[in-house]
Amino acid sequence: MSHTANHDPNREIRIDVPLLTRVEGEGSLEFVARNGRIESLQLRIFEPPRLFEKFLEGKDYSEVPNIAARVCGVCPIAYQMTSIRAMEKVFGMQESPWVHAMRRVVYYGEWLQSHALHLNLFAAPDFLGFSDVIHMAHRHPEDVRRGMHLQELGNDMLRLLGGRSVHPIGLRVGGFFRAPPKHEVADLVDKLLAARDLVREFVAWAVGLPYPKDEQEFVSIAVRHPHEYGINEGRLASDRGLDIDFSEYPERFREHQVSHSTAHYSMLDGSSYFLGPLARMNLNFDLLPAEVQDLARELGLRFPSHDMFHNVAARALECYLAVVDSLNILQAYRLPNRPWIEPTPRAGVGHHCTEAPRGMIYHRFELNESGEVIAATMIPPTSQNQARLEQNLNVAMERFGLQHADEQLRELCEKVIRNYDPCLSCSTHFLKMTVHRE
Amino acid sequence: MKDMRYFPRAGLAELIAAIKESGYRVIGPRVEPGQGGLAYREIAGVEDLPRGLSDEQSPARYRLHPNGSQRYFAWANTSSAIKPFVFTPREKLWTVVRKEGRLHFEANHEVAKKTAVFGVRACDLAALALQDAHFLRGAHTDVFYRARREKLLLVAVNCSHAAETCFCASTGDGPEVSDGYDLLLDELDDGFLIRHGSTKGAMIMTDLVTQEASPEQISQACAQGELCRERQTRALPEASRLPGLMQRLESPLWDEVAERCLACGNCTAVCPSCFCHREFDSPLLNGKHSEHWRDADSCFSEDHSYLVGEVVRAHTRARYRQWMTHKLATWVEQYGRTGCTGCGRCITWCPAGIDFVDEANKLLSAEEEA
Amino acid sequence: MNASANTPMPKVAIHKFASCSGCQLAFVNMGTDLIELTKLVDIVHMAEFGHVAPEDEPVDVAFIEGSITTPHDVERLLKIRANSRYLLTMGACATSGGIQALRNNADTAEWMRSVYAKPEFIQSLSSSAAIANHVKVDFELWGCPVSVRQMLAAIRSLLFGVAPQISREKVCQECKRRGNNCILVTQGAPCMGPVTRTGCGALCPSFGAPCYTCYGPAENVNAQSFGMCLMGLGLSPEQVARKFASINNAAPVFSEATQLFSGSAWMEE
Amino acid sequence: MMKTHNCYVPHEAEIIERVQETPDIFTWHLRFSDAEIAQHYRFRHGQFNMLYLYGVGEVAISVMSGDGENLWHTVRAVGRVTKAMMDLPVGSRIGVRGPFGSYWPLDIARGKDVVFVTAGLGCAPVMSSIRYVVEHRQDYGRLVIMQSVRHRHESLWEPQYEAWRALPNTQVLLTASRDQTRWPNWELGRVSVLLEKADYNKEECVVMMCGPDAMMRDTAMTLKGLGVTAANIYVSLERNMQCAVGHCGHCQLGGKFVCKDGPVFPWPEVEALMCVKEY
Ligand SMILES: Cc1cc2nc3c(=O)[nH]c(=O)nc-3n(C[C@H](O)[C@H](O)[C@H](O)COP(=O)(O)OP(=O)(O)OC[C@H]3O[C@@H](n4cnc5c(N)ncnc54)[C@H](O)[C@@H]3O)c2cc1C
Ligand code: SF4
Ligand code: SF4
Ligand code: SF4
Repeated sequence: MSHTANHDPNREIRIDVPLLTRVEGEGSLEFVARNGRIESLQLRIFEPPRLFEKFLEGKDYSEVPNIAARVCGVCPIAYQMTSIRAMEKVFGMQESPWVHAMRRVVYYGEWLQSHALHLNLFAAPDFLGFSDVIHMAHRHPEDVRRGMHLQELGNDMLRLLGGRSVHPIGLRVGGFFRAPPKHEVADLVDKLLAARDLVREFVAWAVGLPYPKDEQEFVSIAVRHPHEYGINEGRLASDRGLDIDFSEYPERFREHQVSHSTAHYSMLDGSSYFLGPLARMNLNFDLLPAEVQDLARELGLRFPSHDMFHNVAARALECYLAVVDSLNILQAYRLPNRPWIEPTPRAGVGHHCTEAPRGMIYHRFELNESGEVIAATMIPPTSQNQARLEQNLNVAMERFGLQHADEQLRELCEKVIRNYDPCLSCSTHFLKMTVHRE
Repeated sequence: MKDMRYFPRAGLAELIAAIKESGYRVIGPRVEPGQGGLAYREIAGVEDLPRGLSDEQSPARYRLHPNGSQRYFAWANTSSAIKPFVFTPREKLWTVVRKEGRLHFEANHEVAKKTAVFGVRACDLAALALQDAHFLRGAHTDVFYRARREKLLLVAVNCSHAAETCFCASTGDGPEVSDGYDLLLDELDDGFLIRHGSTKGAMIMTDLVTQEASPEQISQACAQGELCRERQTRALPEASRLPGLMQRLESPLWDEVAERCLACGNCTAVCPSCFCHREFDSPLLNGKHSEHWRDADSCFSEDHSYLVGEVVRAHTRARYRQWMTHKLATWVEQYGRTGCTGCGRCITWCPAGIDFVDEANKLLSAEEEA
Repeated sequence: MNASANTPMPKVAIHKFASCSGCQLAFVNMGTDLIELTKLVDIVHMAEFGHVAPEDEPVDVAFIEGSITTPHDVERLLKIRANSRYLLTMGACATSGGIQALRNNADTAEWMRSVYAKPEFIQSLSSSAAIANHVKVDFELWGCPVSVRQMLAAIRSLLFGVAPQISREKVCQECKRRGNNCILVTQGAPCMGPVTRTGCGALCPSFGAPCYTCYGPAENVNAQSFGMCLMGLGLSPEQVARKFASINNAAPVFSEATQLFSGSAWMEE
Repeated sequence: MMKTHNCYVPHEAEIIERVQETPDIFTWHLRFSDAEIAQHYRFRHGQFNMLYLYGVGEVAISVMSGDGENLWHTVRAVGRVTKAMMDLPVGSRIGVRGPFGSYWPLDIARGKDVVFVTAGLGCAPVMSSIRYVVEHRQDYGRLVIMQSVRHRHESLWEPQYEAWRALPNTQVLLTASRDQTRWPNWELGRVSVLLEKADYNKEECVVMMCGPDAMMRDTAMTLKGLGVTAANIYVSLERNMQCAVGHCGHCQLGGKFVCKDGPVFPWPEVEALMCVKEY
């Protein structure tokens, strides 16, 4: 970023971004600075609440996955799988190894689709100086095509097990409706093999993007599993020693609402925390397949890292993980006797966390003895990240300096926000930025 | 009967292998994972056939149960007949390319695959003959149908088990296969009787190790067929009474059945003789060429009788009436016999469990009382 | 809406109201067709894409995702309608009010209190309404999410200057074309195919999963008889009512069916 | 059809002339691009072609007149395909398959009185036969032409009718069912008003009729009452048509396929079913 810093930093600054673009969902940003100090900086998520938690009440457990998916078209697997696992826990069900493995594959599909889309369509134009991907495609057609190809590969993985990429229909409490026939798996394996080099190029490209440095203090939180990169099973861990069962989430994490937004803010023991690809890398790098760790080293990436923009590299590296690990799983594919276990409903409470593309998501389900929902809580990653994101913006803006032109301040804000890949549909919300210079 | 030969059960694998060696893909009855029931699907060999399974069918219900035997064909019928292998439910008819304002039409030249269908029933062969009459024998020939029809090898198996929904005896189309096959089998406790009905079939039989069938074996086969006939509890009214339906076009019974009918068209889709289809264009996004396709259609859908601004058969009553009177009465005018061969599929696969035979009987007896 | 070399490309806008963004994502997920599409039309508004034209910029085609839930939504929508030649709804939320219309019959204030600790921050209408409840809709694309194939076909038709062709037949028809065995018959699965509109390619039953009406009601639906069929499979009237009260719960045919089977109303008929 | 050919695939034809008859009715003058096809094309009065609009679909349209090199069709723009067809400029190419179906009994009618009854655009399918009878006036008896429209301004061929009115032994009767003003030479009301005025030999005539189902049904009944033999009444029917060769099943009326057994039927063949609602 080359900037001419010739404005009076003590001027009144008001910046409004009434409709943030290239993020999922809709929201705004409002920024006010006076006498060289930031007075307020607020991300607003305006989308009205859709009240999912409420209208899940009274629904049968078998209806939950299809309804929960509709919270967010961008990460439906996260909603489906987290609710399914929470309810399976109520019913005292264990995942079969086949189901566990296939759930990872379908989740990898969602990661790959979402990460490739984010990097290609949302983030890269920021760093390369384009207003959008179409303009970028004129100058960098191969890069854009590669990103789209990987996005499509993610969709193929989603389709194999879920039937379609948005609101998949293949998942059910107990497992999957259908075990993919061998020939379909073989076709996907071929595609994954063919994409191996492409995704390595993609990681190198993403790592090489000219993004700013943004060192921050923060706590990383992610699902950690003893034997595999945490996605859909394990415990909640932080880099400050947190190590709890998912069921302890409500005791440690608290949500509160603030007046400028319909979103809920989440705090761990009273302070903000960070979720997402970088948090996962910070906690689970050692559990990545050797191949993925090697690539990171080759590219000079080191985790843990507190440079916020390493989120970009982490996201890209997870794309490679998705391809490599799905291959490991699918090359050993066997048809199961049955792709699901029949649930036997009983009353109780179940908690579960999984890693959505944007970070950890928590669900709590309370069911009655016939398996109907009494109460549901779903806490998406974006709202958990919101407090951290606002702090991040504050620090980044101050460091950058208010002597910069409004336009440059706004650009930086947007970059910082996009770096979280916020999903405002998820938090049931979108952003509009208003920056006030007074 | 003089050409009847016998081979032990193990010979079935050889028969399938011989057919495959002659270049056919083999379609046979298979248990459809996830969907239940038997369906005609490509099979690799005998291991894919439903050994020791029998079907239980009744209105809106189809279940498979183990029967404790080693037989492969101890069931009445599969969800579809031969129809999808000749009259494909969705296919491209032609493509048109637009270049400098000119239109270049090109018929679809997809080469039909040699296809052997294994386990074909008498009712399905009779229905195939009906479709042949429709698609091949008029002033215009459906070349797409013909290409596939010519590549078909039909391995029929005489029924030994009737489902509760079967009524081919009353339509005169079964349970014994009389013609239209290339090879015909009877499954016995320990093996099969086989005979050929065409030179294609005879050629394949030459590769097979067989023995002369014994009179006991032949009579066992006949007895199975007889049993099958006796077990059929349903019967359509006699053919001579069926035109009477056309005198009942205003019967209140049509309203009564329309209250239950979902107009989902499952009956027409599974019926082995139904032939309706519609055409549509599917242009490329960039508009540079367009494909012209056809889809199997149903007289239960609104497009079927659509005319600018109106639907001739707007109500289910009229749609059900069209289905039944066409099948049982007006078909005779078109092809010299009814369009129903007694397979019972429309009864089994109707989600509302509407019983075609029962409705026809009700309508006709109401007529006689009237 | 014909485009040729010397006329400017038709302008297309994609606007979002209350929704999960899934239809837009399905759109962004169409792969290289998206690049092809940008050669045929000018996408002037699609926030996710980075394009934000003002709502009063005239466009040829506006696709609307999402349902109308606030007074501000209504204002925006009127502006969009006034400046669009064709307005198409995209998906269940826009076409029938979506899953969130489930709150229409509930006590919203009470719901707000329970989900959001401080409801005074939230400005919301008490219902989630289909676009057609507020403005004229030229063509409806159902589905949750919308079928991109249908959407592209609609755009292609408009480019040819003809009305998009939108079939209202039942999912069963497509299910049979795919050669599926009916899972309602083989497994007693409460598949909603016989009342649901085609468009998805009979996706669920092809996976052995019962259809749950995400493409909305088909033409000529016999909800009463079908509800009785479901009861024959062992569902209680309340469960039948819930089957209709799904993704397209506010579509009139489905909301009437929900009423019919709620409580004991179904027996009186 | 013309030569041995896949009956589903259209042939290219060019629009060499177009006439806008009314705001929503236009006439095309077409020519097959392939000279051989043009040469072999023969149609009989009452038959129809399937006209294909690129990327959109096919519609059944009666052949008005001409031959393979000069084919005339008159189309009313009512829906998806036909409205877009109206926008096609001269020089555009379309697809044509045909001719299909049965034809008017112009041979049987020879030496007899000929009566044409049409309503709405229903005149298109009979127009070519009226012209034929006019051209071979000496071969036929009295000529009676009855046409009913909703409003006089919708009447397409009024000048043409006026010319025919002047022919010997010819009666032209026109009516507007929804107009308020009574124009000279025009009646007010439906076809039934005209039937009372028509003058022809009820025993020795052939009636050719085209229009909405209800009009044809009522007219046929009235004619029978007037003493016209049912077998001498012919109607041209309209049903949804996809393939036009008797395969797709959409146009069935009982055992009849309207595309190949019709569209022209002797009334007794269809009477029973035409009288059943929604059949
Ligand atoms: C034998 C015959 C002769 C005809 N002759 C003429 C004529 O000379 N001039 C004229 O203007 N019209 C004629 N028609 C009517 C003409 O076919 C319809 O007006 C036309 O199909 C409407 O198509 P659309 O796509 O514009 O309308 P839409 O309402 O959009 O119809 C959609 C589709 O439904 C089918 N369809 C709708 N209405 C009819 C119909 N009445 N008949 C057959 N298929 C239909 C077609 O496939 C059509 O493309 C004739 C119809 C028949 C059957
Ligand atoms: S009408 Fe029914 S019983 Fe008869 S052949 Fe068709 S599906 Fe089978
Ligand atoms: S499985 Fe569902 S969609 Fe398919 S035929 Fe049966 S009821 Fe219809
Ligand atoms: S089968 Fe039903 S629920 Fe499933 S995708 Fe299709 S319409 Fe939606």
